[in-house]
Order: sequence, then structure tokens, then C-alpha cells
Amino acid sequence: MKAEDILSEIKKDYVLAKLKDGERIDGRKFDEFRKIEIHSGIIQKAEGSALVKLGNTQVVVGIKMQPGEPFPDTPDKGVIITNAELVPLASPTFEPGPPDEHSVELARVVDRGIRESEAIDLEKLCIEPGKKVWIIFIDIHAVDDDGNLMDASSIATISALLNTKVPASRFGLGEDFKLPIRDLPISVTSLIVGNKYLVDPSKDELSVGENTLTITTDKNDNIVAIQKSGGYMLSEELFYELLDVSARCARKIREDYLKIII
Amino acid sequence: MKAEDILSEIKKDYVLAKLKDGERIDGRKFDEFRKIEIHSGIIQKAEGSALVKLGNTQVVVGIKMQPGEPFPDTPDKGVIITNAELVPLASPTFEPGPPDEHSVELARVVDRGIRESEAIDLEKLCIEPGKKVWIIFIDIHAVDDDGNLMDASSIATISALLNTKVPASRFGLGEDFKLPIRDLPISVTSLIVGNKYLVDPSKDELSVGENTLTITTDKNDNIVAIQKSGGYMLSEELFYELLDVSARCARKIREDYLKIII
Amino acid sequence: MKAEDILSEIKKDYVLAKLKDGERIDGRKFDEFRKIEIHSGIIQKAEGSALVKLGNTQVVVGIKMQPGEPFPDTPDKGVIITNAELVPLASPTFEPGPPDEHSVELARVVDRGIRESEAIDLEKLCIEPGKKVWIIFIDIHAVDDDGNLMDASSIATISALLNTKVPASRFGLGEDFKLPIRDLPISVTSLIVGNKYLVDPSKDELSVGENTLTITTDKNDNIVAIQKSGGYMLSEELFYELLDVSARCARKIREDYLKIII
Amino acid sequence: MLKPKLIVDGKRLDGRAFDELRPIKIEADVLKRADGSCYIEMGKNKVLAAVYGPRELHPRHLQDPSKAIIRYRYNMAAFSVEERRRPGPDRRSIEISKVSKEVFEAVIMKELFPRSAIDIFVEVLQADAGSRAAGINAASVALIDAGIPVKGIVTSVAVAKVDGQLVLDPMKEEDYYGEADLPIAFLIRNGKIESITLLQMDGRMTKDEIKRVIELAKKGVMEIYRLQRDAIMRKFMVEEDEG
Amino acid sequence: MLKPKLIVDGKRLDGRAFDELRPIKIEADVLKRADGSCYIEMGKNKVLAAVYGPRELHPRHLQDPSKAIIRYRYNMAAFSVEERRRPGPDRRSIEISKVSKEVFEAVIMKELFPRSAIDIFVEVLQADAGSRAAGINAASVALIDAGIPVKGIVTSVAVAKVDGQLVLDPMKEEDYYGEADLPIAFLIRNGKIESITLLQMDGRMTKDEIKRVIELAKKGVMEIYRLQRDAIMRKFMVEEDEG
Amino acid sequence: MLKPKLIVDGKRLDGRAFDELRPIKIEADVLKRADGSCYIEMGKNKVLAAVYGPRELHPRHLQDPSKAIIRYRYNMAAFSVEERRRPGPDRRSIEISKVSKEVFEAVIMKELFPRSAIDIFVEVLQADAGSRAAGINAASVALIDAGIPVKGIVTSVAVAKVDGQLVLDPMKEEDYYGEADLPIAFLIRNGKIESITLLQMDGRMTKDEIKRVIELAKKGVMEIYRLQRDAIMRKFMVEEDEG
Repeated sequence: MKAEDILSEIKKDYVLAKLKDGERIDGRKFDEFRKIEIHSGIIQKAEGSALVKLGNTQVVVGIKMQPGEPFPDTPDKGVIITNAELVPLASPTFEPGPPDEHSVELARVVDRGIRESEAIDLEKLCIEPGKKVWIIFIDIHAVDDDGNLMDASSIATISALLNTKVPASRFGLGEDFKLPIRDLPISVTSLIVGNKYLVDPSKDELSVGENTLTITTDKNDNIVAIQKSGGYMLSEELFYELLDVSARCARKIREDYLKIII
Repeated sequence: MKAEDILSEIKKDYVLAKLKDGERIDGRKFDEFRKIEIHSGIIQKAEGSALVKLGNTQVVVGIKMQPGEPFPDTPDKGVIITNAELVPLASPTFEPGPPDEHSVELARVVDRGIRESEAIDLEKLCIEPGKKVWIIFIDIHAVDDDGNLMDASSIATISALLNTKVPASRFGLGEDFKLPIRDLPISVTSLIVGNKYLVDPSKDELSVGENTLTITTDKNDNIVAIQKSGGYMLSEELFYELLDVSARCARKIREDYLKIII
Repeated sequence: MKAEDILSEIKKDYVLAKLKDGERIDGRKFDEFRKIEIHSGIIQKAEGSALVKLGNTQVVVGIKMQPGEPFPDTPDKGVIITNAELVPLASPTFEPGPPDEHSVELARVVDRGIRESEAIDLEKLCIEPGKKVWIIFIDIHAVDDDGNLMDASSIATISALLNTKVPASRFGLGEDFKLPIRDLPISVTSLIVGNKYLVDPSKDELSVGENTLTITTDKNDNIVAIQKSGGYMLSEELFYELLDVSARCARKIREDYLKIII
Repeated sequence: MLKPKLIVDGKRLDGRAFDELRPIKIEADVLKRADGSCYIEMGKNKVLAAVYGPRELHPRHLQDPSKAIIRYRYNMAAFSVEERRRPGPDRRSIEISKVSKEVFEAVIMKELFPRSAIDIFVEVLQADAGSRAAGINAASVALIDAGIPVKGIVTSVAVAKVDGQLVLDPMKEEDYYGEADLPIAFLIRNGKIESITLLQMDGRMTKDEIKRVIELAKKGVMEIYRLQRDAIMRKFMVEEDEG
Repeated sequence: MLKPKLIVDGKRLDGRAFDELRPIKIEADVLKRADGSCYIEMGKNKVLAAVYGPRELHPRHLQDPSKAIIRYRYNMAAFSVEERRRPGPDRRSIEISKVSKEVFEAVIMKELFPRSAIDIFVEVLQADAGSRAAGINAASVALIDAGIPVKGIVTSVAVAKVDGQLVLDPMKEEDYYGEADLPIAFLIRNGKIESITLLQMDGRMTKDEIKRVIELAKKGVMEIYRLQRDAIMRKFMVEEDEG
Repeated sequence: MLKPKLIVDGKRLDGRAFDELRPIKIEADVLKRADGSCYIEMGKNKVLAAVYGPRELHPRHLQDPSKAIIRYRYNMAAFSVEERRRPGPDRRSIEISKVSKEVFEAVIMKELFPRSAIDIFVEVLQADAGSRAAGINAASVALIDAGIPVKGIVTSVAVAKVDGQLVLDPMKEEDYYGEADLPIAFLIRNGKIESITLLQMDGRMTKDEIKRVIELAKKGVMEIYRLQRDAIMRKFMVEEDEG
């Protein structure tokens, strides 16, 4: 057995022992997020950007925009392209190379939150119907994975979109304007351990098994995306409970960190 | 030695012992194909399709068509693009990933049969000379490899082409019409064992070594494609004999299964 | 320890022992190149070409040209694209596959020599400003790596460019004309062993460690490219000495082999 | 493209009731080379599943000394959709393969086969919304056909919200124009739904709607489960007849 | 493009008779690093072959405990054809590499070198129809230069049907506009043609024509074989002179 | 695009003197998961470096029984430059990774860790000329933060020739329109510059100019070196405070 496996085993036992006592290893409540820090606009060369720290987890999201062709079935709407890079700088387990299943899932779940909540008013990003619309590249760059990259990425993405300026003047398309944002989708990820949940799990907590449920809600508490991730069985009751928990946590994040009138 | 290697060794001995007695392990004659079943049109979303069963070997071929640019040196002819996927569902030895030498060879030999027999009247697939012609995508999807994917693919391909409708109306190019087919190339593959041959070899028979010769003939018994495959020495006499055998077998398949006036 | 490692160890000791006595294993002076042979125009299908032998090291460079789009920031200049293939035929250590760090470095250093010396008059390769210019593909094909592919490639590249005809007539763009060359950049690579240098190292010499310094100069002895390659420490004094040595060697090569009035 | 009306006179475009599945056909043991296999049609979806294993896993450093590694590959044939798709995995296939793999990680008794691999391959020959559910339903039968010990049968279906109405097992138009789509899979043991093994959603629904979705899905999977069971029964009865 | 007349006054475009080869130049032992090597020109084809091995094969699980693994890589330089080609293998190269590999699998005494690899690399510096044959001819000499035990020399050539006429060793125009092309390789032992090691064909020919093609090819390879033998002789005579 | 005047009234576009660095900010130990890390800003460059190791190297046949393998990956974020760049390594990144790796091969006491790997990862979040130097400066601090024995601190900077004038630490416009660019790194031990560990150049300069470039670079790196040292000091002082 390798040293790191033994360490992981010890952490797991500790998390489970605490859990039996109804506690989390860092003293948080079960529905409590770690401390959140949002640094908006840190990449001046991007149209929008944010560095989000969720405890020790850190994600940078950059938004780039350029004119391009619309999809044939939505000729009058802007296009969103979301990509996530789990670069090896961020974790000893990440490897260089094309996106693997983890980064694909991360990008797609974040993308669904933005897309399904209709957070961006894509109609306003049409330049010439059927010919030219704004393409929005959302690039998620994980830099420190101390657990729950999903929610860190979700918060960083909406934060970056909120400070995005459409670079119209650079392309001779009139004056720059703020990206029209009309909702604030927030994902909330819980670690599932038996019939218990731990919101915003840290890497140490995830040593018990990476079984999570992510629920994304919009500003009106509608559910806009769900993703069960991990090889485990989920009970219906816990799922329904987490629908409430997630909406509540998302509302709090929205109020505490994204106080913006939309 | 692994269990599967031992099993393969036993099969090989059995095939060779039978062969000494002038017999095949499944009782077929040396120039006899396994039972052929052709299910045409099974993929409604494709312009043409066929599932072919050759004994237990199963191949699905789907035909897709769309307008595109002609090759510069044949500005007034349609374009054929043939691709084969040996998906891991079909055999314990197939691996996921880009086409390897086996699937490339399969696609190219089938393609040559179609192309060199001029089975498709490509001139009739010109929409606007030099600018726009019909592109025909032939996609060969192996689903069960019990030996001789080559001939199963060849039969499935011509069967699929025979039920292909050119989707002109979908692209605003007039009425749909039947793909103009004017020949029925059929490949016949033989396993070579010393100076003997076994037509349409099964997987068990191929355990003696994957040394084959594929000869494709058109409806007038012309040879339109040959492919020696496998690291073995072929005698001239056997080759000449197989030219006859292959033409005979192909004729029978054409008559028994593809009774279509062309 | 593998046989090849032991052999390499023995070679290394021999090189170092000789070096102590102030000698090279093949009797060359420290600033002496191996015998150079240039065979120009050997690839008739290319617009320009050269095979260069540097001792036993052999490199073929082929030049292809075709009209294409200029870079947006140099709308009135031709485009240079340089690529190097270290094919496994050339060395037991080369592997098939996309360019690795060695071939990328080789291509980029040769490219910089050509580009920064402004050896090609790119303004004369503009066909229609902003729309169409000549694209020059420089393809470096290593065929025998007996050390110092860098300088062999550099000499082969300028030699190939010198016999390049712009194929204007093939593209209906007027008469063919000689590629306008106005400088003769030559790279000189030295192996660094402690505070000693060996110009144009052979493979055997490189067994002491592949620590090299490449300095490319133009016809006026200006330095146009430098590349330190290998994990070693270089002293300032040696670097300055090599600036002189490299310019001197390059001048000699230019005079001995590329006697062309520019 | 103009969105068509998807519900007309209380019926769906293909005439189905809101809680009605598309026609389903399931056949086990359809491939010779695979250790287990299954063919399924759910509406216009035509899907093959094959299971290989437990078998040796290469390279060795990927082996897990405590259990079998489960691999799942969801793949679409080039001709399976309207526009020819380029062969090879795209991002959608990668995600579907991941969540489907996790379904079976929870269900296969993988501790029985340390150091080995169990491979599940799903080939979509024709797709029409719901192909991931079809693949999971077929894979579940193929696993049993392969004789691999499982905790129960997994059954999957999707529920969509279209024109404000929740509908079971959406076909392509409902999926494309609908307001929400929720694919789900359950573990069924002794004929009873035990727990959720796959759960995804995109669209926009209230908590209340989601609860109704789950109820609708449960109705659907019980019907599919019976067809899976029948297919398995038919296969083993044939074997006994032959035996 | 209009097809030109390929046969004029009973002669081919380059003045050759129907059964005449293009000029051939063969030189053995032209590369230092390779264990064996050969350079060949067949008409405008300019081709290098190198042999490395027998040598250790990595990763280990690819090793065959009973014999050497033969690998063959046919590769075209970017500048070898009219239009610059993008480096790396395309489908044509992959197929040629496969059938050429099989030629040498039949000919190398690979049982003598269990667990090892013998690598044959062919680089086409200039191509003009027949580069696969040129590569095989060069590889065969390179193998002997490398001292690898073989059952004989392999010699390859193509025969084409152009304007209804069978012609030996077609050049590019004949290959491009011709009605059929048949590349073939034979094992030659003690100066006698023994059997066929490579055989491919595309086009349209009768059985009778094919028999005549084979006869024509046999005439061609015997001439090439003599040049291969000479190249090998020259190399060993040089070595003796030097020794 | 017209080249702007880069030197006006003896000052550079951003008001700097010829021998003046851009503002620099260095912070050590900024990442939790990495064994060592560093964040640096040099002008508009924003760069993170992380060190992992010494750690086991897979696959085993890549291990060196006599020393650690050093790996270095320089990577630019998609949003780090004006036009969004496609993720993944391009030729420029591959070359920078190679020469940067070699810097640390010369400096890390790699003989102490046979069979293992030491990984250095550099992520450029924003680039503005000089990102390779920034990466090396950050990596050098990250190595010390990771406790990996080194022969000294490595410090890197570039010098450019613009409008005929040699200038220290060029920003993007100077790099783009300048006549020459020379990135260099030195090993600094006990506060003294000892030798050159990275050296590249493109452009056109005389020997004499290059000597002046080196002097200018030496002035620059000594200033950067002090900031690296301070960052390391701050980090260890914090640890002592906490300890």
C-alpha cells in the first residue's frame, strides 16, 4: 500500500467518525459553504474574468468574445462555448492532455446552468440574423483543487459574465456594451455519504468517495440543472431534501456575493 | 500461456486435422459461404442502410448523402467517402480509438470494389459542375466479428447502396431519386492454408493464421479488386484457381441475394 | 546496465580523455566542421531542395510554394512555415508521431535564422496585398543523425532556398521567378564541455551530454539567432568567445560552399 | 425553425398519452463474440449493448487490487443521426459514458473480481432522444446475459416538460423543443424500485414539478423493467430448451 | 483534365516499350545510424529504407515470446509530391505499411529473435507511381545489409493497363489515367521466383489479362532482382577491400 | 499596422527608463495542493508556478536510476492573450517548456532523487511579453517553497533592441515591433551571478550590442532576485509566526 493511499484511508476514517457524531472535520454545518472570495476583472486582456476562492479551491474564469456564425437552428442568437481545463498545476491527479471525462462534465454542467437559466440574453447578441452573432467563450481554468471545483467554477463563471464588456468597437461594430445578464444561476454540490449530505465538500471530505449531487437553481429558485456524479445509489428522500438545501444555499450566495440588481 | 491462447491452439489443431481429411469444421464445402441474411433499410435516418449477417458475423452499413465540393480532377462526379469502424463491441480484440490498419484496409478494399466496378453512376450525382456534387458517405459499422468482416461489409455496402434515396428535396435540389447503381461488385475472401483455401472463413477457422486473399468481381466476372492480406506466401496456381472460385461465389451471391435488374 | 548504455559510457570516457589532451576523437580542430557536401535540386517535384551531408549526418530539405492568405499584421508579405521531421529512419532514438520538443526546436531555430536575417525578400512575394501572398513551406527531413542536425538543416535550408523557383505559372500568376534571397544565415552549433567547446559535434562526441549552443549569423557577421540547448551552465566568457568562433565558421561555410553573389 | 405545437387535444405528436412509453423491443444474447449482449428498440432508437469480462486489464498499473474496474463506452454510429456525424467520441458521448459507467459501478458486485475489467459497450445505430436510457436498459440485460453478478436490474427513462406538460419518454421533437428534460435510472430489486442510479436534468422546473417527474418516471421504468425481465427469461428458456 | 493518349505508335509517353522498366539505381549501406539501409531510384521515385534490429521491444506486453515482431513504416516526405502533403500517416500510407509489413513477416526468419522487434522504415523523398514497390525493393536490400536472416530476396513491381495495353512499371500518368494497376512482390530464392508475397489490384481486368500481368511482372522483377543483387555485392566487396 | 515610435524623448512608451523593469509582485506558497507554488506579476504578465515532487514516475521505463527526471510544462490559458487561443500546447509552448526545463535540470540536485519525477507547471493567466521569464522566476521560488534542493536561485529577464536602443524587460509593443529580443536566465548563488542557464535570441544585433545586452540583463536580474528572496523570506517568516 502506498503512503498516499494510507493517508487517504486515515482521512476517510476521520471524516466518517466525525460524521457519526454529526460533525464535519472543519466544523462547518452540513449546509454551509466554505469562505468565498470573488476577485472580478483580474484578467484585463479578457472581456470578463473572475478568480474565485472557495476555501482553498481556486478557479479562474475568463470570457472572450468575437463575432462568428450562429447555429443554423438559432440564427438570431449568440453562441456560448464553455470549456474547462483541469491543468496539472491544480492537483497531483490531473494530467496534461485533452479534456477528460471530469473536465468535460465540469464544463457541461456549468454550461447548462448558464444556458437553461437563460442568464445571458442571447437575442441581444445577434449582429446580423443568420450570418453573424457574438460568440462567447467561457474558459474555466482550475488552479487549485481543494474540492468542489464545480461550484467554484459556477460562481466564477457568473461573476466573470457579470463584468464582461462586449468588445464591439474592436470589431467595428459600434460601442462596447455590458453583456446583458438577466439571471444568476448558482450550482450547489453536495457530497453524499449514505443518507447524509455535506454541502461544498472539501478535498479531505471527498476522500470518503467522490459521490456528489449538483443542483443548480436560478434567482426564482427554479431548478435549471441537476447532475448526479459518482457510482452510488441516491434515495428519493435525500434528493428532495437537497432540492431545498441547494436552493437555500444558492440564494445565500447570490445575496452575499452577487448583490446586483437584475 | 493464457487460457485464451491455449483455446486458440486447440482450435487451430482441430481446423488443421479436419483440413487434412478434406473437411471444414462446420461441414461446409471449401467454396461455400455461410448463411447470408440481408436486412435492408433498417436505419430510417440514413439515406440507405443494410444489416448483413454472414453466419454469426454481423455488419451494419449506413449511407449518408449531402451536397459538397467535387475533387478538382473530377469536377462533374459525385464523391465517395468510405469509412469502417471496428468498434470494441464487435470483438474482444478491437479497441476504441482512431481507425487502425485493419479498419483502414477494410474500408479501402470495400471502397475499391465499389469505385473500380463503377457501381455508382457518379456522373448523375453532379449538381453543378466544378462546384457542387453529391457526397456519399459509406459508413461500415462492424457489430459482431465472427470472421470475414470483409465480405460481410462488401455485401452490406452494395445492399445499402441499392436502397439509397438521394435526399435532394431536403436540400432544395428537386425531387428525391434512387441512387443510380449499375453494377454489383462482390468480394470473396478465402483463408489460405498451405496450398488449400477456405472461402468465407469463420473466426474459428482463422485461428490457423489470418492469411487471406480477397478478390472482388463485377457482374461480368471482371476482377475489380484484389487484396492479399497476411504474412504468407501465395502460389501462382492457387491464385489463379481463386480467381475462378471467387467469380463463381460472387455470381451465386448476386443471384441468390441481390436479384435486381440493373 | 544495457549494452548500449555501456557503449555510450565508453565513448564518453574516450571523448573526455582526448579532450584533456586538447584533442577531438576524429582529429578535428575545435572550431572545425566535418566535411560538407551539398546536393542541390535533388527533389525535382519540389520548388527547391537540397541534400546536405555533414560528415555522416544527412538532411534533406524541400521547399514547396503555393498562394495563400497573408497574416493580418503583414498583409503585403509572403509567409514562411517551417517544419522538421525527425523520422525514425534517421536514428534509433527517434519515434514516429507528431513533432516532439526536439523537432519543434530544430524547426524553430532554423526558421529564426531565415526570418531574422531577412534572407528572403518577403515583400516580393506579395500577390495581392491583404489577400494573396506566396506561402513558403520549408520541410526539413532528417535522414541520418550522426550529430548536429541543427547546422546540417540550416545549411540545407538556405541551399534549398537558393535553388527555389517560385511556381507562378502553375497557378496562372505569370512567369516563374527565382526566390529572391538576400542573405545567407548560417548556424554554428558547439558542444559545451565544461569551459571547452567543440564546433559541429558528432554523435559520438555528443555522448558526453547534449549541451550545445547554436549561434546564427548573417553575411555581415550580425548575430540573428541564439539557442542554448541542454541542461547546463554556460559561462559568459565562453559565450563571448563562441560569438566570434561562430561568425568565423559561418563565414567560412558561406565562402566555401555558398559562393553566390547576393 | 418555428416550434410546433407539441400537445394537441391532450395528445402528443405521435398520439401517445402523457404517461405512455414509445413501443419497446428487447432481445438478449444477440451477439456471438461478446460475453453478454442485448438489442433494444425504444421508439426509433436502435441500440446494441455488449459486455466483455471480467477480463484482464492492461496496462497493469490501471488495475485495482480490491475490485474490478468498470468501463462504459457510449458510441454513436456515423449514420445514427440526421446529419452524418464524424466517428469518435464528442463531449456529449464522453459525459454520457461517464454517468452511465457510474450507474453500473453502483450495481455490479465488482469486489468479486479484483484486478480485472468489465467492459460495457453501447452502440447507437439510430438515435431519437432517449438513447442514453436505451443504452443503460440494454446494458443491464447484457450484464445478466454475461452472468455478471449485480444487485438488481437497472432501468432508465427520461421525462420531459413540453408545452407546460410533463410527458414520459420524450421523442426527438419533444426533447428538442421542450422546456426541460430529466433522464433518470433506478435500481430495481425483487420487482421494487430501490434507489436512483442516474440523475441529470436540464431545463427549468419547480421543485414540485420535479417530484411529479419522478413519479412519472417510476411508472415508466416499471413497464420497461417487465420487458427487460421477459427478454432475460426468453433467453434462458431457449437455453434450457437447447440444453 | 483531359486524359492524354498514353500509347503513341506502340510506345509509352516516356518512350518505353510495354515491358520496359524505368531506369533503376540501387545503393546499399547509405546511412550510418541504421543497422542496414538502401537507397533506390525507380524512375522519378527516390526512396530510402532503413532497418533497425533485432532490438528490444517496448512496452513489454507487445513482445511475442516465440518470434520477432516486424514493424514497417512507409512514410512520404511533405515535399515528395506535387502538392505539399501534411506530415504524418494518411489512410493510404497505413494500408501500404500493413501489406508491406506482411511481405517481410513471410520472409524474415523471425523465430530466431523471440521478444524482439525488427523495424523497417521507408521514407519516400520523391514519389511518382510505384513508391510502394520501390520501398519494398529497398527494404529487402536493407535487411540483408543489416545481416538479418531472410528466406530470399523480395522484389516488387507494378503492372498497369493503359489504353487497353498491359505495361510494366507504370509511371504517374499511366497510373493516374490507366484502367487498372496491380502491384505485386515475389520471393526470389537462388535466382528463381518462388511465390507471391504482395498482391493488390484495383481497376478492371479479365482473368486472362491478370495472368498476362503476372507474366509481365515476373519478367520485371527478375531484372530488378539482378540490380538488388549487384548492390549487395558492391557493398560487400567494398567491405572486403576495406577489411 | 504602422509601427509606432517606441522611444519618445528618451523614455519608453510606458514612461520607463531604458534600464527599468516593469512593476513586479511575487508571492510564494499560494496554492494548497501543490508541494510548492508561486504567483508572479511582471508588468501585465500574471503567472502561476507549481511544483510537485519528488514523486513516483509512471510508466516505470521512463525512470532514471541515477537521478530525478525534471518535467516542465509552460501553458497559456485560453483567455491569456488578446485573441482567444485554443487550449493545449502549440509549438511555441513546446519550445519554451523545453528550454525552461533545461534551466532547472542544471540547477536542481536531481541526483538526490533517483527514479523519481519533479514536475514544474507554469500557467500563464495573462501574457504580455516576458511570460517565459516570469514563469522561470516563479518556478524558481516554487521549488524553494517545495523544499527541493537547488544550487541557487534562477532569475530571468529579457532585453530588447527597439528603435536602435537596448531596453530592459520589454513589454508587448517593444517585443512586437522591436529589432531583437534576448531572453536570458542566470544562476544566482550567494547573491552573485554565476552563470547563464537560459539563452535565446532572435533579431539582429552585433557582438558588441549583445555584450551590452548581457550587462543590462544582469542589472535587471539582480533586482528581480531581491524580490524573489523577499517573497521566500516572507513565506518562511509567516510559517515561523504560525509555528
